[in-house]
Amino acid sequence: MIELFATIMSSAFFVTVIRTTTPLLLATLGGLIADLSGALNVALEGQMLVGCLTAVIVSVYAPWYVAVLAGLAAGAVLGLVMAIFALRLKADIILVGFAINIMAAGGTVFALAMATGGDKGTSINLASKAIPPVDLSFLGVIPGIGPLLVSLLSGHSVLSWIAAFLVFAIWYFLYRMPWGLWLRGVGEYPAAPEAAGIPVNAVRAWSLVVSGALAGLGGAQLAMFNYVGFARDMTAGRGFIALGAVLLGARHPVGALLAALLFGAFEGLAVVMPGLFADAPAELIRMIPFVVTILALMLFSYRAQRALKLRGVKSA
Amino acid sequence: MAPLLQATSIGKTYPGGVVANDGVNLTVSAGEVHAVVGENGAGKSTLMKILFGIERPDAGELTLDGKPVSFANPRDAIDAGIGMVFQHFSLVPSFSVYENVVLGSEPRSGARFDRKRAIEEVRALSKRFRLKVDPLPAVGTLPVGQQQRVEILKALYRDARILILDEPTAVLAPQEIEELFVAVRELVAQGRTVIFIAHKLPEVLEISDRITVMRAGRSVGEVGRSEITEQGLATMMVGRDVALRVDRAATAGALACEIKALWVRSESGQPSLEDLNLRVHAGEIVGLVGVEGNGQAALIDAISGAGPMSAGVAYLNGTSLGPLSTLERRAIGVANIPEDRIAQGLAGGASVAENLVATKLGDRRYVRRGLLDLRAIKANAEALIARYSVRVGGADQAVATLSGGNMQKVVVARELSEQPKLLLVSQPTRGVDLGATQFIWRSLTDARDAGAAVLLSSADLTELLALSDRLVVFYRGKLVAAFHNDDTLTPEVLGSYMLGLAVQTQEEVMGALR
Amino acid sequence: QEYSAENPLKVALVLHGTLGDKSFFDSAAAGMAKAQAELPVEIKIIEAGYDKTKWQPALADAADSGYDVVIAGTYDMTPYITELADEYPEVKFIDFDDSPDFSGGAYPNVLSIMYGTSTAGYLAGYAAAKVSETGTIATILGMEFPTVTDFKVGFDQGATDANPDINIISTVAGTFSDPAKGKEIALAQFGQGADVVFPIAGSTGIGALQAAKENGKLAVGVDSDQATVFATSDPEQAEVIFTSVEKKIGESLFLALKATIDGTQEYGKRELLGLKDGAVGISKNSYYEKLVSAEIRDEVEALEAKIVSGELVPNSDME
Amino acid sequence: MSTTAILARQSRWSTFRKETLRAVTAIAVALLVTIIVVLLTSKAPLEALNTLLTAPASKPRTIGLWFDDVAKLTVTGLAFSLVFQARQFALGVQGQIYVGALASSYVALSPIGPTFAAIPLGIAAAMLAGAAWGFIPGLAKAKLGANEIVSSLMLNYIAIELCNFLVRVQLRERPGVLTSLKFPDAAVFPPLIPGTRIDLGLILALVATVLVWFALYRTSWGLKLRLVGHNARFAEYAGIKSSLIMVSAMTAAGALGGMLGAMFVQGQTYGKITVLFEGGLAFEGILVAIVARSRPLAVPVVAIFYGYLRQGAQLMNIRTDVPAEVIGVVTAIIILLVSSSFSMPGKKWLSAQFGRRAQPAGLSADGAAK
Ligand SMILES: Nc1ncnc2c1ncn2[C@@H]1O[C@H](COP(=O)(O)OP(=O)(O)OP(=O)(O)O)[C@@H](O)[C@H]1O
Ligand SMILES: Nc1ncnc2c1ncn2[C@@H]1O[C@H](COP(=O)(O)OP(=O)(O)OP(=O)(O)O)[C@@H](O)[C@H]1O
Ligand SMILES: [Mg+2]
Ligand SMILES: [Mg+2]
Repeated sequence: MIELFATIMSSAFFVTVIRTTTPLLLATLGGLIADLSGALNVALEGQMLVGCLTAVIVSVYAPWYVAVLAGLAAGAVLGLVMAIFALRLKADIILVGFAINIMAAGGTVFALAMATGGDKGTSINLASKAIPPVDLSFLGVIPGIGPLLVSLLSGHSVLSWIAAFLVFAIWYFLYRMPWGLWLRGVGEYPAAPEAAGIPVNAVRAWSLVVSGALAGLGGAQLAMFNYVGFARDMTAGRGFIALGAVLLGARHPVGALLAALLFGAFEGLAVVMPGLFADAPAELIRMIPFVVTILALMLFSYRAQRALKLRGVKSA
Repeated sequence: MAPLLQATSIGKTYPGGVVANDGVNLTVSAGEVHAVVGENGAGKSTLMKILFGIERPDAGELTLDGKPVSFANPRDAIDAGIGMVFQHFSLVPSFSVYENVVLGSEPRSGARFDRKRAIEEVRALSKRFRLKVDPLPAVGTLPVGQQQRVEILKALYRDARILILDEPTAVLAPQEIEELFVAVRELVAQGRTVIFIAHKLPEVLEISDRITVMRAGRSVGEVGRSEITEQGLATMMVGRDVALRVDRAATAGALACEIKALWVRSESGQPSLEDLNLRVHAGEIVGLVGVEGNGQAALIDAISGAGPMSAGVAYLNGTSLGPLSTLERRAIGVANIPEDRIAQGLAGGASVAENLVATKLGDRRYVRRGLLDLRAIKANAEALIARYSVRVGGADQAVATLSGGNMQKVVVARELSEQPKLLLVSQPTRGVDLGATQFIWRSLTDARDAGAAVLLSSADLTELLALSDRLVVFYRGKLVAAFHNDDTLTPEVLGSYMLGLAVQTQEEVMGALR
Repeated sequence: QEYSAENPLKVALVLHGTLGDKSFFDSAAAGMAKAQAELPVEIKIIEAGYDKTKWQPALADAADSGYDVVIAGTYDMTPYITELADEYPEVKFIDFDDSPDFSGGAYPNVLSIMYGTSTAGYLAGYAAAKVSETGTIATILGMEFPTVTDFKVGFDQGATDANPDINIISTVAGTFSDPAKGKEIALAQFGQGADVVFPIAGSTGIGALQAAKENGKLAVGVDSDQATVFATSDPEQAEVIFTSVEKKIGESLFLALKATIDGTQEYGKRELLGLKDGAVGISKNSYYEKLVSAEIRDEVEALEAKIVSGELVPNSDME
Repeated sequence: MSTTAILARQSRWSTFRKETLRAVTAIAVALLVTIIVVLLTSKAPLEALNTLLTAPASKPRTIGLWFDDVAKLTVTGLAFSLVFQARQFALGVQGQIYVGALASSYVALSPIGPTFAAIPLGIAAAMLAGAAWGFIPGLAKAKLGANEIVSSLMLNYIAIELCNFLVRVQLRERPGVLTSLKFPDAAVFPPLIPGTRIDLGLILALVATVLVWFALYRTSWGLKLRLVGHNARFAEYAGIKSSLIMVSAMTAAGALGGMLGAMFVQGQTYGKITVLFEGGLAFEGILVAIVARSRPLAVPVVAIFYGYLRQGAQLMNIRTDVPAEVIGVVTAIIILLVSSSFSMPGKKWLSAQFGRRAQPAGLSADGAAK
């Protein structure tokens, strides 16, 4: 137990958690935008996966940042596809989401095989690039806390910093900018913004595009930093975890950050614990995050529920 | 002078085949208050939705300042200087008042939403047009009356030249209506034009300059206020002559419902009803007077079981209601016509028949050993549809496709189909047309004469005065006055108590509380 | 019966997964490619995918479609093979990496090929323990079933024989397709002092190899000579894989098909192929030479000889 | 009034016409896309298409596979329909399948296994386990307002890990093997048509269909459930315990999911339990339910068509050179196009209440011509 505690407190573990959290966080923010606009984006998984592959393939021929942008763009395109089918063609958005996931699962492998000349599993025959870590070792000169700061803050992916910034940016957008007001209005009660002359469907469409873009960005991080390269189904359910994180995070950017961190931390734990408790059944360890999520969800929603009642808001 | 806004031979058929408008003409000239009247389902709201670009007409044309226009969406209409207040509000519940007002045309500093300016502008606006409302709270927490002011502010904020008000008075207390009219006159004085829909003809005659009458999707005529009487208008609307008169209860019966020291506290703890003592007798209607949100609703909810009783007791014929569930209360004869039919009184997606039986799922006539008796349910529906002359395609049509007047009939029919012992009624004729109003009033008095004790809450003082045998006035959760209803009692008197300008002594109250 | 280019032996390889795992299935497919090139055969590779409900249908469909030989592998498929073997007696089945119970002359048309992977695993484990400087080494299992654990059983035994107080960290990833997770696991194991990692976990393991590369640790490849796989595309990666535990599925299948065509292959029996049959082994390539000192290599040679001679019999999960 | 009635009837008829027309065109376009994709990826496109379109019905064995899918798709479709009609978006069928399968496996491998009671008890145990798994998110939502999408998704993962664990340490045939022993014959559903996978499951599915339909449209519970689905506030006002209904709906759906679990492991498909045996079929129930508009009687019909497509694609993958992944892409495209003409129950009514602009009136002609 002490051992475990020591590990968790170690700066190495902190770094691991940041790394495991970043892709989740980006996807979660994507899910948040869509959810707040009233369009549940269950396609995060697929959008991430396509983001992964696109980033990897592009990174072979272009600098890393171009690859990252490519991953982002790929996700955005899928978001647009969702918008077209769900909003224009009135298909059910959950179905569209699942369809996109299925398509991504197959499509990525197919595309990978094309790109690598027949490799259907991994991109190890492609010399793909990585996102450079941000080196803050100069902080070391700071007397006393310097080394600690370095061990905590140095070496993270650029996208980790960007993701952290995005939490703030999205909060600012949602609660400090007119379009954020529009977006939340559209999500909560479309009749009002429509009567106010706001193009409801356009707002939803944009949210879906941005949502996909963020998921794609998460994919880029996963395939250019957490692991450098692509492998079939490498997102391994992270998109769905993100979906959970959105709601667990009480549909608020900061909540999303905390929820993503929680899941990230558990991903980290599930990795270190077997090493510490050799005889603890792996399955049960892998179960912990989901159990805790449910418990946390219950707790939060209970408090949220009461808060809402206290504010006396009727629609809930 | 040239008409400002002209609609000629507008036609509109909804998907589902309802012909809502069928060759409607409307001519509105600048600076006038133009009323549009007609029965429920006559097509007024549809016409307005067309003027505001929510619905697109299948036929006909619109001209503004003599130039033909067509609105693809509300934005176009707004840009053309048209504003609309819907009869079913379109406000985002969790947003604050000012956010709702400026939504879509927010004041900005750079890319930022300038909240300060928004709040100031809303304050200024509400001062200028005498529409008092605090910009800060979430609209979901406001009473309907205030929500509507928010809606009007919304339109004014986009400084609409033409303001459409779809049944604005339906939800207001007399004083509020006066305030509204003041605001409307203010608007006209400032050169704006108002299109005004209402079911209450006295209001129409008071505020409007010209009146267009609609019937069954057609415009059947346009008259000036001076050229017509209330009776004439009514006849024109309904096609027959209608009189709104009902007779008081002959004699009140035995004590039916007794409420002792009842307190109701909201989640946040502050009381919405304080130490209420009230007795209702079989065969009498007790009117609950008060501006919305002063305790009437809390009382009704507490009795019906929809809301909590924090302290105190309520008996119906000796049985204490407190411990009983909503269903058990219904079983011993409590019936309830709720304030908001769409949100609370009906399941829009379900069929009329299902809605009519929804409160009787414990009843052996319709449910035996958990199984539905579809024949009985259908029969029940058809009987009630006929008895209450609900305009509907059939018992299995979805309620959501009915016009509100007919929706209300469905609710009333369900609640009165069994003779209740205690009948709770809120806003029974809100937004309901003359014919239907007359009909519903008759139904209520019939129930009373059959021995029901009735608690009637309404924002419409004329209605209260017409129906009630006794009236009690609520202010800030307290019962501040009680009256026996006689011809000396006027809306003005009630109004002064409603607004807390006057308070009765304990003796006076007791005097009226037998 | 004579087989020729005109009248080839019709062979179906049914994979209960998909190609591209860079080890198990790809190796089998490689064997088929070789057969295609050198033998009068007509090959069809069927990827049944990871949905288990579709495995039996895929196999049945193959048996039903007039192939002479139907090949499938592991205990996942054995029950279906035995069931179909009785139903289609004229079809020959090859069941690699697992075996039905042949007792009482059952399944005369089934050939089972098993691999003594633990024997090769033993050698790798021995070498790993020797090259480890920290005295801590690690394994990563995709999931726990014999074809996977058999590597580990031998590996652990070899390691402990090399260094009685060696510390072996082991983690079950629970997935064969999450390289990011494999990488995290390996990083954590390095964090706990390991300096050699042996991932037996498909593309999850590829992630672990990458972790070794980026942290200057050593790794043992699995199934095929993974150093050579990376040699061209990612030299630094190859640089840290000092050997691989090879399970030459493709080769053994090729030989079985060849023998079948020559008519020398017996069916209705189980063949356990080990080091001496060259069906398993550890890769001795330039990296092995470079990263493993001469004397360690000699000790390994000695052990290999002992195992081949039967003097030393490592434990095994393949009963 | 009578004219309104006529109009109503007219409209119902023509909406039906419109719906079918849209569905047909969607399927046509979907096929077109499929053909193009196959032409692009296959050397023998005609053979591939032929397989896709005819193979499932070609042999008893393949027909067996097809109807095995139909049975399973029907049950998961029913489970989703049930919760959707109560406006709950619980996605827990997958988890319920696993716990259900575990429960029935314990029965089948117990001393009861070889007895006649193995099948009924196995099914019962599975349904209980599934019901429990559906009850948890229901309760969490009713009592705490915990979003059921998340809790049910999490419970899926938990159930899968639970199955992995128990199979590995307890139910396994021999150490290290992640499947159980074959169940005793008495514990395995008898095939209705020998040599195919068509077994008791198909009957269970049909019975379930009728039961769910009956429960929804002929019992007061069902009416309450639908009223809650339409407007929970109204239900409360009418004295219906909407939270109770929510929970019971999710629990009932859970029982169906559990039964599906038994159909998997006790059915001809396996006749034993193994890890990750479900292969994502559970979620395809969402598609079935939505396309069937959550109407129980429509569910099996949709399942028959979708199941055919599913098997056709699978056989195309097995027999032709069309790569496996392309199948996924094709299926996805088909889902997109078919779903384009359908929507969640109640959406129309909602948009009506929100006063959103209704789709262009395809009926104005009939309407005006009255
Ligand atoms: N979106 C819609 N879809 C189908 N039918 C509709 C729709 N909106 C209104 N209707 C029908 O069109 C007719 C006219 O409706 P409208 O709202 O214009 O009547 P109204 O004059 O506003 O009645 P009320 O006095 O009750 O407001 C009614 O029969 C109503 O049921
Ligand atoms: N999309 C729709 N489909 C079917 N009916 C609709 C639709 N939209 C509105 N309606 C019904 O048409 C009726 C008339 O529309 P409107 O919006 O004017 O409400 P209303 O009933 O007229 O208002 P009131 O309650 O004042 O009578 C409403 O009752 C509404 O329920
Ligand atoms: Mg109206
Ligand atoms: Mg109206």
